[in-house]
Amino acid sequence: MASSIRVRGTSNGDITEVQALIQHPMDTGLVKDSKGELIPAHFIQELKFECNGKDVFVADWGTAVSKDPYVKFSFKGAKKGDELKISWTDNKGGSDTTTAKIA
Amino acid sequence: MKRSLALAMLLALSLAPSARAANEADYKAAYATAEAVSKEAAGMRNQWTVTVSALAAAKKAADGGDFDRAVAAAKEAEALAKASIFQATSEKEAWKAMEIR
Amino acid sequence: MTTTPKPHPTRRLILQGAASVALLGLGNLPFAAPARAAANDKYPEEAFKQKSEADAIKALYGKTAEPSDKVKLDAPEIAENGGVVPISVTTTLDKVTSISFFVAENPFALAASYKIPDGTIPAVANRLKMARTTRLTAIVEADGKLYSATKEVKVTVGGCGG
Amino acid sequence: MKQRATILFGSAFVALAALAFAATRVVAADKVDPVADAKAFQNFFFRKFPNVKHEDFVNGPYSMNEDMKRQWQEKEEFPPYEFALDAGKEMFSTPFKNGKTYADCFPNGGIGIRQNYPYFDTKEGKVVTLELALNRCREANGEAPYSYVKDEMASLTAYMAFTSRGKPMDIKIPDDPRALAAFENGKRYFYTRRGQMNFSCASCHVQSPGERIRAETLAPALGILNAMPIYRSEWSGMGTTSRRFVTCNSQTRAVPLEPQSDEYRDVEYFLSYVANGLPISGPGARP
Repeated sequence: MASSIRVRGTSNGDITEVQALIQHPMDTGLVKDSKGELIPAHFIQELKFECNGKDVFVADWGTAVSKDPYVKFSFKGAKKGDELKISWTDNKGGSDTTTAKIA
Repeated sequence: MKRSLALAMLLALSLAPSARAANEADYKAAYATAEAVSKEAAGMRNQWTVTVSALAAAKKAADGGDFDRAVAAAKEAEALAKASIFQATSEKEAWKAMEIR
Repeated sequence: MTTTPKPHPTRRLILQGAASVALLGLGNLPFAAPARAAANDKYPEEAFKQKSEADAIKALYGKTAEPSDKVKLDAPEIAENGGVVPISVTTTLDKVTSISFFVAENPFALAASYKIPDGTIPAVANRLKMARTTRLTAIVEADGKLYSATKEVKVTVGGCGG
Repeated sequence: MKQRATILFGSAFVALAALAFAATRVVAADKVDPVADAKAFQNFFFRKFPNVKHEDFVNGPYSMNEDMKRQWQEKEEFPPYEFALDAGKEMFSTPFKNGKTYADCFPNGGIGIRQNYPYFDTKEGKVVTLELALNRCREANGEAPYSYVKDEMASLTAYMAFTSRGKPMDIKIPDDPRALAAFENGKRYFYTRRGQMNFSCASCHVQSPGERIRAETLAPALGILNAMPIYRSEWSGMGTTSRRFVTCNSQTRAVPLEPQSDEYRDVEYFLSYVANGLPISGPGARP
């Protein structure tokens, strides 16, 4: 199954810009389905980006983050070819992880 | 101007309130005519969603034994179905007025 | 949000479509106790449970923020859609350790909180959900102090009401 | 009763609308002339919005409103239809149980051909849309057809649209009276008022593109299908042309027809033909 994480890391020598789009329903637990029952809360709580063995960005998310969440940030201290490791865990104990080379 | 006046009169006419409390027979009659007109509207492929929900409301009220409301909802469905038929027939020519030429 | 008077087949199709945006049944909150996988730093669970913005800020940081023009918050005037509102913040402050977003009118004010290790540029872009027209607040923690910026975002449904 | 209020609202609306549009028009002899219709249609929008670049019309509401355009461009950096696109690409190359794939059903293996759909099938004497052709391909290879309004169909059409991005819409009307009749039927559907709101497609997309219906900015009718299928934040999911037609009908309180019924196929034929020359920009992201 293709990973649920799409990530793009591009470096201009000094600063690496990272964009990520993650396939996840991000259900709030407050919304009813067509039969009128509440769809249980199901959302990513923590998303972590690591590079060269160091955390470069950690996101703590609540239920107000959009479905198929997107995030963009930049950091220093990495160069083309370094490996970026991305992992998330959600409130149901689900998780996924992937790696990507910085272009 | 002519066609919308006719439409408004049509709606007012069919909403005349009935005096005594309605019973199941009244409901069945009202529902039957409403359903027939709404089938005609569907046949012209111009049914309105509010007609469908008014018919459903009529049936629901009748199942609950509230025949006054059931007859009212059935009559309303009939009026809405008639309006959608009126719309379909008048639009057969009226659409040309808006065409970009 | 407009409440739909009578659900019926086509309306249910729309309800299902707009389900992720329309936050119905706000009262009962079956907030499933999140099963916390082992994680080294603590997920601010308490803060995410607070309803009001002030309580959430207190639960998350334990101090108050002062508005600062060094925090630049970018969000749309009128949200194209309440379910996907692109929001970003940048700051010229240094020694930034955390950035968080609060949506005042949401059922739970705290939307997202980011830890910024040193070496990471203090800026974030993300897409958040907003229940209705609301005040949006971004808070930056720099050198132990809190700085904030706020913006009003208008949110309403679309369409001519089926 | 609340419902009675809505009827009066409906009939008042009809009266008002009839008054507003009683513009007398000379009804030309009814010879169907698609070329002239397309020219008049395009010129209407080019004159109404002189500073919108012609190819920008395919961006729908974003060609009408700067603030919305900025939100769109931010989304396009990493578009929400990314997953549907990848899923479509994967489905396109996954063989059916009988070993064949979609590529065997379509000219040029289905790559870069979206701009020629819908086309008029002279054997069948009817318009064939891309979504219909995909389901017919599935059925011809012993597979169950997909729903026209759900994600699988949207993913397939998203991938096929993507392979045609930038190519000008190129719809042909063969010299066949039935083709002209289909075009005319599509045009009639486009201008016919329906539903209790008494709106036609033109009421919103010709009379008031750029204006708002609550939070939504209305797209111009010119090139309105060039970005299909679209990821709509409103649906937080993908939408095919069929889903868009069905939901638009319900918005005006008209009961929708079956997806891919003749009227929908013909109106897609009409709208695509009058957009000839404008680039394909699917899959698209919309509010």
